[in-house]
Amino acid sequence: MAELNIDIAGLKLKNPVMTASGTFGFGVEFDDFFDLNSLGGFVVKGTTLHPRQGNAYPRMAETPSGMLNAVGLQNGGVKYFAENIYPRLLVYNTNILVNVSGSTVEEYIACAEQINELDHIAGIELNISCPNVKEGGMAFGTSCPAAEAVVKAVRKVYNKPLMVKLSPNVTDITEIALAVEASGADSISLINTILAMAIHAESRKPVLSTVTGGLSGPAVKPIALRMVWQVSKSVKVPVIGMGGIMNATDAIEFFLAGASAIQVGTANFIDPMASQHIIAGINNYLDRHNFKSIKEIIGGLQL
Amino acid sequence: MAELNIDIAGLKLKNPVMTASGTFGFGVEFDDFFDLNSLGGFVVKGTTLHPRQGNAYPRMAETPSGMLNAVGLQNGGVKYFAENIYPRLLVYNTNILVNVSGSTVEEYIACAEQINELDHIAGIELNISCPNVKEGGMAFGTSCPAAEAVVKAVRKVYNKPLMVKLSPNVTDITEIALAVEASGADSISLINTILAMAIHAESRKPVLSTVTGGLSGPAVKPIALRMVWQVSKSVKVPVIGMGGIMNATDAIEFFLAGASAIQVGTANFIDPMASQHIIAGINNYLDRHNFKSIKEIIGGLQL
Amino acid sequence: MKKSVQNLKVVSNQRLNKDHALLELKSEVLLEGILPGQFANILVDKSQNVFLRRPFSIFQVDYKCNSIFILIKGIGGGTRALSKSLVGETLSVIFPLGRGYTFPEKKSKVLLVGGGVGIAPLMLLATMLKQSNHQIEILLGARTGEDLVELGNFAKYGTVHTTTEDGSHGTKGFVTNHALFGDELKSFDRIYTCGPEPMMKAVARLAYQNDVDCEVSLENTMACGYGVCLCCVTETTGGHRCVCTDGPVFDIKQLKWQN
Amino acid sequence: MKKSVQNLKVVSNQRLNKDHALLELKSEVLLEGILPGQFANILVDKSQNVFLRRPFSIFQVDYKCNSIFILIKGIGGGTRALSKSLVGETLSVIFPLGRGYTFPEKKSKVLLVGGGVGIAPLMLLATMLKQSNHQIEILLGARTGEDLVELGNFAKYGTVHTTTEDGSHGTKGFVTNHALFGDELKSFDRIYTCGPEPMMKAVARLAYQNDVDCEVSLENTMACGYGVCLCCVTETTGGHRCVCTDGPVFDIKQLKWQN
Ligand SMILES: Cc1cc2nc3c(=O)[nH]c(=O)nc-3n(C[C@H](O)[C@H](O)[C@H](O)COP(=O)(O)OP(=O)(O)OC[C@H]3O[C@@H](n4cnc5c(N)ncnc54)[C@H](O)[C@@H]3O)c2cc1C
Ligand SMILES: Cc1cc2nc3c(=O)[nH]c(=O)nc-3n(C[C@H](O)[C@H](O)[C@H](O)COP(=O)(O)OP(=O)(O)OC[C@H]3O[C@@H](n4cnc5c(N)ncnc54)[C@H](O)[C@@H]3O)c2cc1C
Ligand SMILES: Cc1cc2nc3c(=O)[nH]c(=O)nc-3n(C[C@H](O)[C@H](O)[C@H](O)COP(=O)(O)O)c2cc1C
Ligand SMILES: Cc1cc2nc3c(=O)[nH]c(=O)nc-3n(C[C@H](O)[C@H](O)[C@H](O)COP(=O)(O)O)c2cc1C
Ligand code: FES
Ligand code: FES
Repeated sequence: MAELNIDIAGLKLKNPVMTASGTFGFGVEFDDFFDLNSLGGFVVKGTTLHPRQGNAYPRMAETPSGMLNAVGLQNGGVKYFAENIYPRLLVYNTNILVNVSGSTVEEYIACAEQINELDHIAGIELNISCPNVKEGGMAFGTSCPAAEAVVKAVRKVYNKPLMVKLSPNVTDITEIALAVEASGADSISLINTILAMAIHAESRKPVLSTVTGGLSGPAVKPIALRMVWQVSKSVKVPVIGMGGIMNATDAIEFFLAGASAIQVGTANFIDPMASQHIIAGINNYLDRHNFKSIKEIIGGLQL
Repeated sequence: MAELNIDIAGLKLKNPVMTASGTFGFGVEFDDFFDLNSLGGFVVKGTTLHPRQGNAYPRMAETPSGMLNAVGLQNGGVKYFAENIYPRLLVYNTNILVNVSGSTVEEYIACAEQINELDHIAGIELNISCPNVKEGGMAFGTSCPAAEAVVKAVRKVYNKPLMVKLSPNVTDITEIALAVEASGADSISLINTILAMAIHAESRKPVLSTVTGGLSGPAVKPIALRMVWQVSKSVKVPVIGMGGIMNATDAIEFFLAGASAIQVGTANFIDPMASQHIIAGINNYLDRHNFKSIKEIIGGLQL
Repeated sequence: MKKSVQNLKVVSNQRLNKDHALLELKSEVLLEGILPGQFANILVDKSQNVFLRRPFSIFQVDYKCNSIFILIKGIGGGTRALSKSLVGETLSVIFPLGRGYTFPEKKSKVLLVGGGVGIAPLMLLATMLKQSNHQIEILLGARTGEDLVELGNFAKYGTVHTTTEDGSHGTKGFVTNHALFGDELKSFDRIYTCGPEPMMKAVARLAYQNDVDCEVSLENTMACGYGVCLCCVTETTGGHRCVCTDGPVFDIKQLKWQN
Repeated sequence: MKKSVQNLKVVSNQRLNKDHALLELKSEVLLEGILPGQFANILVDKSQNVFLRRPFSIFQVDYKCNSIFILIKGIGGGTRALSKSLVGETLSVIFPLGRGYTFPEKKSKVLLVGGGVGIAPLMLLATMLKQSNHQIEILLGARTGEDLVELGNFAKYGTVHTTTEDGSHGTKGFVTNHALFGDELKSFDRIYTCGPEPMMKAVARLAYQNDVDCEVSLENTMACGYGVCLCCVTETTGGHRCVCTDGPVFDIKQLKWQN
């Protein structure tokens, strides 16, 4: 049994497998399936200052080896989260992160301040990359000045680990990563979904109510892997990789590319046990290759 | 039988189905499979001023619903093309375009000048988007000033239809499209491949000799469709859509999104007859829906 | 029963007509208390173009054999591949999912209205309503007589009526053209329906007009099936609700379907 | 024979051992003049993780039954799915592709060296060499005796020798440890080989040293299989050449394998 524990800039993970925001509900929905404490951590749903109804149905389109979503950050708002969801999370003994979004810097700040009060929340994953909301969202993640502004502002009010989640919808992801690092991010997670579109040929209508949505799943894995590699070579803070990870082999690829931890997203829909199989598979890989610790393969790509 | 012919800024296509550069050789390789004159047109291999050996093997990686390539524009150079390939193309009665690449603006110009001499070549597809070469290539397609410079320069020396092929590896594809249109492009084709990466977990090595390569195939279709939609709403010149088109339904989606013609790429590898099935399927769709001409569905997405 | 991911063995696959198949899937885990309207989310691993699981109503439960039945109508890649499952194969199934139909508290006269493959959840419903001795009328609609399946089994639980669009079986027209939707409708305590959305909306409208309770089972597209992706929402009086966890069965009063 | 995309019917699927299967595929189009070393590119439509076709040597041709045989070793998603093909199914196959082995002009003594599933192109080669009355020695290597298949059929065309890594059949070691690669090697006019690249390189080195002609069949990964994607190149004396059209068979003099 190799060592799986890893420290992500203050977040102590028992293993490098987390689950991704928007694909894991508030965690509690998985109680029937497995013991959540087996995870390195999980990131709960995108949370905003004010409640959001999200976008109209249909919000989902299946695509080759992937899917589009246009949920649009449906959530009860941070107050609702603190009062109604947070108490239910106290039973878990793993790292719980809240994924925070906003339309303005002020909203991000106000939301982060409230989460700062929640002792059992290990950190924030700052979502500057959601393609499914009209204002803000992705815009913060596609320009360096905007990314800097929001990260700096949140950094001021939030004392615990701050993970910043990048948008892949950019010409040069390393630029944004460097900007975010310089602005106080403790770690960087990527990728969020890729802006995409589906059309129903027979009805000649867009499949999604919002016309465009975010692509996730195995289809994006090669793109995510490339970006994780580029970013982890550019920044010093730890990188958390995601995008189409379905099994342990995929996860290993991300570690080799430079990720210190990974998040399992869309795979949860195909198999709610995916994260469990991935943890077991990573263990198996390390043993087979005689590695003593996950740390030995992080960035271990042989060029 | 609906009308399939369409005029793409001077290119008269008997139907809107072309085949994509780098996936169709010089066309002649398909003689065994079908009559090339059935196509609206075809784009031959990426051609450069000087001969290029391309990248070392391995140059290909299979990915979920797609593939990476890192061919790196292996070709004999424009002179070799003019002397050895061009004569063999004279027998075809369809639009043949040459896909032109270069490392410098001067190379683009010199290459375009030589193609300008070849009467039987209907147009140039200017590749400012190849992710698989060290210099130039994609760099021209990811910044507006660079794109403008190369398009303007080639426009000056090339008198026939000039199609400019965009890179999807950008934050805002419409910016580049507008720049290219303003610089004299007669039409815009997109998307080229998306920069991506594959790792072999067991050997801990990159699959490609070049580490990164270009992603194509159905995996990218939702991204391509989104970009074609964005671009066709922004520019006035005709748009030629491609990216993961495998069958007539996919093609119809691109027409609805605003493409005036489409190119079939990776699908040729899975089924050399793909373009033929697509032409038949478009016909069938138009008939079933009582459209008299392909023109009726271009940009026909109902919002 | 707690939801779980199970590998269920295909113990039989009966082809009912050109596009309907009935699968029997045996579980290793003891089945208990599955409610009508609950569904199973099934992985399709033999079709290249299918990525997500496909949801199917639990058509019937055989607690003696510890198996569930799934009625599949082949309409696309996923359903066609599953309808060709071979006996002996295993399928990865997440079940039971969602909230089922509710039962009337007192002895009632109920109308079950199924359209197309929407008849699927009604078989288990009819079975369980019959066990509580409710008076059951069953109205099944389809395009043609050939598309009507399992009429014999439905007849075990109540009086079966049919409508077909081409008139080849029962009343010609849609389900709402049937005489049951005339004056008699008021005599029912509750209507249960499942089928194409336009049909359910028409049924709901008439239920409203006649002040009859009515529960519908929605078929929104789903990514997860257990409440974590928020993709399957429907507009309710309480805002967006997930069809997979707050439904698929809804009381029409919860939905904004009045008009 | 002109290359084409055909739907071939699986007329038999024989399991040879735990991971090898032999498929017989029947064509509707008259087969003619298929050369040993030519290959077929087969679509895998029942495996979710396979996108591209998979190339396989044409193992044997039965012109009477108008069928080709494909020997498949299951190593990944594509080969495993194909090795489970059911009799009666059709497979989409592009063939015949590539340049095959060349034949000696005069009556010769030839050595066929196959490693693992690299024996596949050698069966048709042996068949055709035998028809021209060449003297044929066949050396087949594998990990264990159980991995050696079709020895009986090879024996029809020449003297069969074997090596296994664990010594369970024939000489213990690699093919190049066999006595045939000793002094006797010089007595051969030509060596034909196919197998894992390190094996072929070892064979080629000894062929060079002993000045024996040698043709190898490469197995580079392919996207198209017919010369349009330029993905399958190998370094040759004439620069990058496509294995799918300029090969898969190359004379070692064309390759940069001297050391
Ligand atoms: C809770 C629930 C229970 C169900 N129970 C059953 C059942 O018991 N038996 C059964 O046969 N089917 C049932 N369905 C429907 C079944 O899940 C779909 O037919 C199936 O997902 C289609 O998959 P496919 O791959 O065959 O078709 P696809 O290729 O995915 O789709 C084929 C066509 O149908 C359209 N389509 C598919 N699903 C929907 C949808 N939900 N809404 C609108 N358009 C759609 C697509 O846009 C496409 O045009 C149920 C659905 C739900 C949500
Ligand atoms: C011209 C030619 C003829 C062939 N003839 C036969 C034959 O007759 N019978 C037969 O069984 N096989 C033959 N092969 C090999 C066969 O094509 C591969 O085994 C097959 O493509 C693997 O597909 P898969 O989906 O099962 O495995 P994959 O899942 O694609 O691969 C499994 C593992 O093998 C590795 N791998 C696969 N192919 C290659 C390769 N070409 N080079 C290096 N590593 C590779 C992958 O990286 C992976 O680790 C031939 C190949 C070529 C090019
Ligand atoms: C249905 C759905 C909802 C999502 N919601 C969020 C969200 O609220 N916040 C966020 O940062 N990312 C969200 N994501 C993105 C994922 O967390 C993840 O970044 C992305 O899906 C790529 O990983 P994957 O391919 O493994 O799913 C969502 C993804 C999906 C599919
Ligand atoms: C093997 C390969 C080689 C390619 N070579 C070129 C090229 O030389 N020039 C070019 O503009 N595009 C090239 N492309 C990109 C395609 O023309 C096309 O833009 C891209 O593959 C997306 O379409 P598809 O998904 O239908 O393949 C190549 C693509 C592949 C797969
Ligand atoms: S399908 Fe995911 S929440 Fe309902
Ligand atoms: S595999 Fe495409 S050129 Fe050889």
